[in-house]
Amino acid sequence: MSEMTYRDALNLALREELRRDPSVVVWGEDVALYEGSFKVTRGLLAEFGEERIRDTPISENTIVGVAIGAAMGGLRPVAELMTVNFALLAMDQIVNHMAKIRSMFGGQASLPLVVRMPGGGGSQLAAQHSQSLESYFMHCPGIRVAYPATPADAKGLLKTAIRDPNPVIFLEHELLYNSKGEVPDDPEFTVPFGRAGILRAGTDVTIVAYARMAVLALQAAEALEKEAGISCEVVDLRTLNPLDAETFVASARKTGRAVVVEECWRSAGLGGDLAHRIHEACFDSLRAPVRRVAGLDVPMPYSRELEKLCIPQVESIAVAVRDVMTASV
Amino acid sequence: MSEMTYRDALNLALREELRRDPSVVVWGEDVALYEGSFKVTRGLLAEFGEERIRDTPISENTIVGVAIGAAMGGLRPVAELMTVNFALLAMDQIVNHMAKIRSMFGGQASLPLVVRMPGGGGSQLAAQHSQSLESYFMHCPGIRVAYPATPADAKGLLKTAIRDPNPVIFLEHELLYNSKGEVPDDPEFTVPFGRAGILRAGTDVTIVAYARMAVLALQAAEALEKEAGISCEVVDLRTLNPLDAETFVASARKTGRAVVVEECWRSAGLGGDLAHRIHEACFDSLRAPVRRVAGLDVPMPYSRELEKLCIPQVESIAVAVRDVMTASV
Amino acid sequence: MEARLRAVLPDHDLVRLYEQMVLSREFEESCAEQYAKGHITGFLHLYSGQEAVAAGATAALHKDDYILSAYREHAQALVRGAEPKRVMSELFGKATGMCKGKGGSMHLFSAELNFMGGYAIVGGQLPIACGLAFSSRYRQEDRITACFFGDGAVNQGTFHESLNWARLWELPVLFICENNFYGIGTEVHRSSALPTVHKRTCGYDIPSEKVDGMDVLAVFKAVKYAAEKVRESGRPYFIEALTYRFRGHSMADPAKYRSAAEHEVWKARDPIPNYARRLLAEGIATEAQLAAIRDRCVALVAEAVSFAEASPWPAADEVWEDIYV
Amino acid sequence: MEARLRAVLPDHDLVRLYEQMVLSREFEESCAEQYAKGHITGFLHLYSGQEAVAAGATAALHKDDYILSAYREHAQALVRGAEPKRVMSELFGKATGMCKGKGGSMHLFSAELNFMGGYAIVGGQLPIACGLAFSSRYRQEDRITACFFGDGAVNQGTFHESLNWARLWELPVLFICENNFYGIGTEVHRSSALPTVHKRTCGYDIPSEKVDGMDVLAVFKAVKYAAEKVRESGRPYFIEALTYRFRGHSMADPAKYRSAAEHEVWKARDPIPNYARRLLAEGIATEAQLAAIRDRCVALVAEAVSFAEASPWPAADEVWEDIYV
Ligand SMILES: Cc1ncc(C[n+]2csc(CCOP(=O)(O)OP(=O)(O)O)c2C)c(N)n1
Ligand SMILES: Cc1ncc(C[n+]2csc(CCOP(=O)(O)OP(=O)(O)O)c2C)c(N)n1
Ligand SMILES: [Mg+2]
Ligand SMILES: [Mg+2]
Repeated sequence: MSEMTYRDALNLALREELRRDPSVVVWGEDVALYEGSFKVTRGLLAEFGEERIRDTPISENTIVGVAIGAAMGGLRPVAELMTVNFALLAMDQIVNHMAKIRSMFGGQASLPLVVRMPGGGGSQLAAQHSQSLESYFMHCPGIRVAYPATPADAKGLLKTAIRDPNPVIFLEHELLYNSKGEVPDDPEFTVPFGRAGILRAGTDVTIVAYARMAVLALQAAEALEKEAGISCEVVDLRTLNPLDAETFVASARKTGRAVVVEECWRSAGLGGDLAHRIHEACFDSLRAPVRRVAGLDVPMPYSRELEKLCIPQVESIAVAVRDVMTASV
Repeated sequence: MSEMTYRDALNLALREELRRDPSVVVWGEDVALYEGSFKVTRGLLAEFGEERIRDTPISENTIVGVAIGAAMGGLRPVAELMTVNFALLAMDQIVNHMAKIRSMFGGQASLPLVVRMPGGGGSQLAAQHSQSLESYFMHCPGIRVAYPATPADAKGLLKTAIRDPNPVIFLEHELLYNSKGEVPDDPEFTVPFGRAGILRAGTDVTIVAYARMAVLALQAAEALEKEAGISCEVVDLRTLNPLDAETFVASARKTGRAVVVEECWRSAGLGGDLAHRIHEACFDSLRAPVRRVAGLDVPMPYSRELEKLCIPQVESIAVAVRDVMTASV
Repeated sequence: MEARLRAVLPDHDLVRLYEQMVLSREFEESCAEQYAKGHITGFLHLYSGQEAVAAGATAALHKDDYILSAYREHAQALVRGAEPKRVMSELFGKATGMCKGKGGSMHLFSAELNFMGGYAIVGGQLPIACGLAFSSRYRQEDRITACFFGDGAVNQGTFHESLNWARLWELPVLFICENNFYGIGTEVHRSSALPTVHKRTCGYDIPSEKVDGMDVLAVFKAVKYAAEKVRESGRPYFIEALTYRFRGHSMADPAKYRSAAEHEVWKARDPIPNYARRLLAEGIATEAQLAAIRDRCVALVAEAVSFAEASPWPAADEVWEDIYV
Repeated sequence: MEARLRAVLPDHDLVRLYEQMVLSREFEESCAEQYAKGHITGFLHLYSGQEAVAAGATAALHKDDYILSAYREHAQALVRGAEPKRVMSELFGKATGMCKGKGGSMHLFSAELNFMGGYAIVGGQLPIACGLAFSSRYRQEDRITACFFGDGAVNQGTFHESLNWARLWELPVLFICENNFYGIGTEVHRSSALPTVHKRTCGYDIPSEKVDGMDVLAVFKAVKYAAEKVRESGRPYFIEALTYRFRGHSMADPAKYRSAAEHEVWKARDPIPNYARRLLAEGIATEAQLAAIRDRCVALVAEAVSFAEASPWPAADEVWEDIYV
């Protein structure tokens, strides 16, 4: 175990996989010489050279398309889109191609590729640079979607993503890059897809979250325990596809109460789907309706005083938990 | 009232608005000389001429972007994307621009534009041409989303969309183009946004649906009444944004049971959101968990024998209704 | 202008080109019938008229070169070696189809034949072709990637991004634009600011040329030359083949936007009878031999239809297969 | 090569160009300070070094011509007439900002000034510019649209689609590429197959030329000529202004990818002192006058900062405003 940041854990995962497998290649805007906009690819060009670590033009749809072709040709590309917002320029290659090629060609092709993208709001980057688009990816069969909350998961999930024979959308939260945690040193350490983590066991209420929202949920849970004696179980989804519904459904069945937290917009967001799964599976055991805490349905305003109202915060999660605790049946 | 098809109703709406307001312009791939891939724009070039009815290159992102600019400049463009599948090439202009411009510029611009797109599955067009992307649009604040089920709504909602000062995504279902119904002749007839329609009153169970799914839900309801004496209330959403939750929530509160039907993929689809709203608002009055009928989470296979398994059918809706009727509390 | 055929290829290969064009034509015309009968559903885009491009270009490539195309790709799969019965069965949506009935007309694929797919999003295959070419270069394979697309695709963002990328990264891609002058009902000069398609490569420093796409030997020679250039230099090359589709865009299109006169001019340039005349004139084949070839192709296609008809539908649980590995 | 200044513009306008460049520079350098203090947050892309492009180009346009730009647009808004205090206040995220604090540094806008916005998606403003130009032509207004973008934007699909579209529909758009040789850390020749940006218009039949973007008069003249061409012909024109940003891409970028030597060469070409020398040499202004201008600009910027500091935050319920009409 070593303590390191989420950023360094991702960097280490890339490095280890590049060392292990010569078919792994990395490209994206400014990932090589500039070492990445968020420095996740620091040192890779120096270690692995220009043929494997490549800068690209600002052509997002083609960044993904070239990775698809290279994967069809037997490589394992790890493409970076500088942020998830620019994935909107690549939806054609992601949704129309990456997610469908295997299936529409009757299983004759496999696409072992990863598309990494930092995302999420909270840094006053305004409407075009603050989006949380995880629901778009989860709402597209044919691709895997991972979104780590901790440095250990960042490393373990990215390694799994690179080794996975399926195309993977790998989301990273910009505000987690500097977060620190213990990370296993073993180069064979991986974190399996489709297995949610229980960040904290509890008995009164289940909080289902992912990525930065899981981190905030944990903070809310700790405060609630201390301040109000409410015992929250915090489930971190880790991957949105495959989705480990069993874990959070079992937890909600046990606690009888649940709060679903998502950073993305509320309307038609993934949180409704999660809430419904709990509702459907725990209909008889739920003691209050599932509560959703979600991003506001607005284009993100720049001003920090407005922005903070638009993204779930520790306090808004705590309010929802208190709410679901007092809702009587 | 005149009987006409959904296609002709749309055509009439365009024609009437083009006549009424010289700032209305229409463009898209093959909408002019070819009169539209689905012939919705038939006769428009002949009546309104080349400056107003224009063919475009196959450049979807720019089709939308040019419409945005023209709307900022004071026109009322009605752009067509040949099918919703190609909207994936235009997500940048739709989500990053059309939905955000007003808000990020502090309300200084308004974008009275409509982007029409036929969509939906069921014609054996395979994975890249059979998508139902309504959840993507509903999950994007800043744009209105309409999706008519009947010829009258097709006309009335399209006219409202063209007159609306906001950007509107206007979805049309390819399999409804030939459906017929009575349509008001009054050129001032419009259908307001944000008001769901009750296609059929009932007392036992509420079915919430939209577009072709509402049509199938109605057929299922009629069969269920006849075959099993089950009385279904069928709510057609008409617009997904604004969403008239009040109407379907009130209906579910009354019936105590609800089925939500969506053509799009199940995971992170809009159906979860609708189901959760019912669940949350009717927690005490629901007699069974809300059931979802949704498209399967698979890229659409071509073969008609497989395709029909992937899209909700009258039978699968009926099964869900029977299911929710027998689920005991 | 016409070179003597024998100067280009041995007799056997010359005759084979004829056979491939005839097979393509027969296959397409049979598809039209099967569509009318309701056996083929969905969109159906036929290649009749353009056969010289697929046949000539494919013959000029190595067997392990990758090929990608759009949705009008039956002939491209056939001349690459796909069995007519497995293509027809795919079009019927049957389990024995080359993609198990999951792809249909627009999505033929054969890993075995290095036929890397038909794509139905205009321009979608171009970046993918670049990626395949990168994988070959990365592994130092002596393999190039040929990417077919239509004149309508040249205004997509992906066209621009891919051409720039291919030249910048020095990728062995041969871009082949089949300019049949229409994207559905829109004529090239109404969609492209510079309607001379191959000249659009000037912005990317990619060499390009145009070729008569109704002349199979001309296509063969041009692609042969271009493919060698790509293979030697490791850089992209661009060919525009001028051609014509004799039918509408798809079965739904009566093609009223084209004049009868225009159609007649192109019909007179039908690549198949014209090539037959040259084979006869130069004594490469006899009337009887050509008739035998036609008969063989007709029989093959009839057999393909019977095979498709007799094949089972995919099993219901196939719906969940082939999505994830 | 240098023409005499007075041959181009009257003294008053020549001095005004100086003032605008100085104001731009002072404003940007003040932003850097305010960012360091945490008053400005988010991304901050400064324009220092490129002032001659915004000032020269804007002076050559009519007041009702539309202007669009990317995210490095403070100076473009200022020279168009935006009040420094309303720009600074926007950067602070305050209610008095020109977009009520909702846009921030990357999204300045003024309907009144026909400044149609700063956009933060590389290449996103190009199609929108075409649409604005269409609206002007449709209403037979004598107005053109000027669209600024960087060298990094030329490889986006929207660049290609927009240039093709503008020429095809004959739209009065003036494309102005500010080539500062880098897109973040990537030098032009590493992202563009044809690094001579203005030559890329060959595929669209759009005339283009390059201009020294460090010389405000050269930019003025080139844009003046181009704008007239666009206005007369109703067709697009393309200008590449060669320039340099003295700072990193954004405040987060130490710009280690550029050599000190390169930086020095460009620093010596700083558009402001060089222009000042010409004004003095040709007797258009005195040292004292220029010093007074600088003082005025410094004061204006200081006032803008005080205004921004003193301004209130937007009210919480603003979060729901300005989304729908
Ligand atoms: C991105 C996208 N936009 C629109 C379409 C609809 N469409 C299908 S084919 C076609 C025309 C393409 O013309 P061209 O590239 O010349 O090919 P051809 O049909 O002539 O072989 C269009 C617009 C599509 N499939 N994909
Ligand atoms: C579509 C998109 N991709 C990537 C980015 C991230 N990004 C912001 S600025 C930039 C470089 C743009 O360079 P250039 O166009 O030359 O403008 P400059 O910054 O030099 O003014 C990049 C890649 C973005 N904002 N939008
Ligand atoms: Mg064509
Ligand atoms: Mg630049």
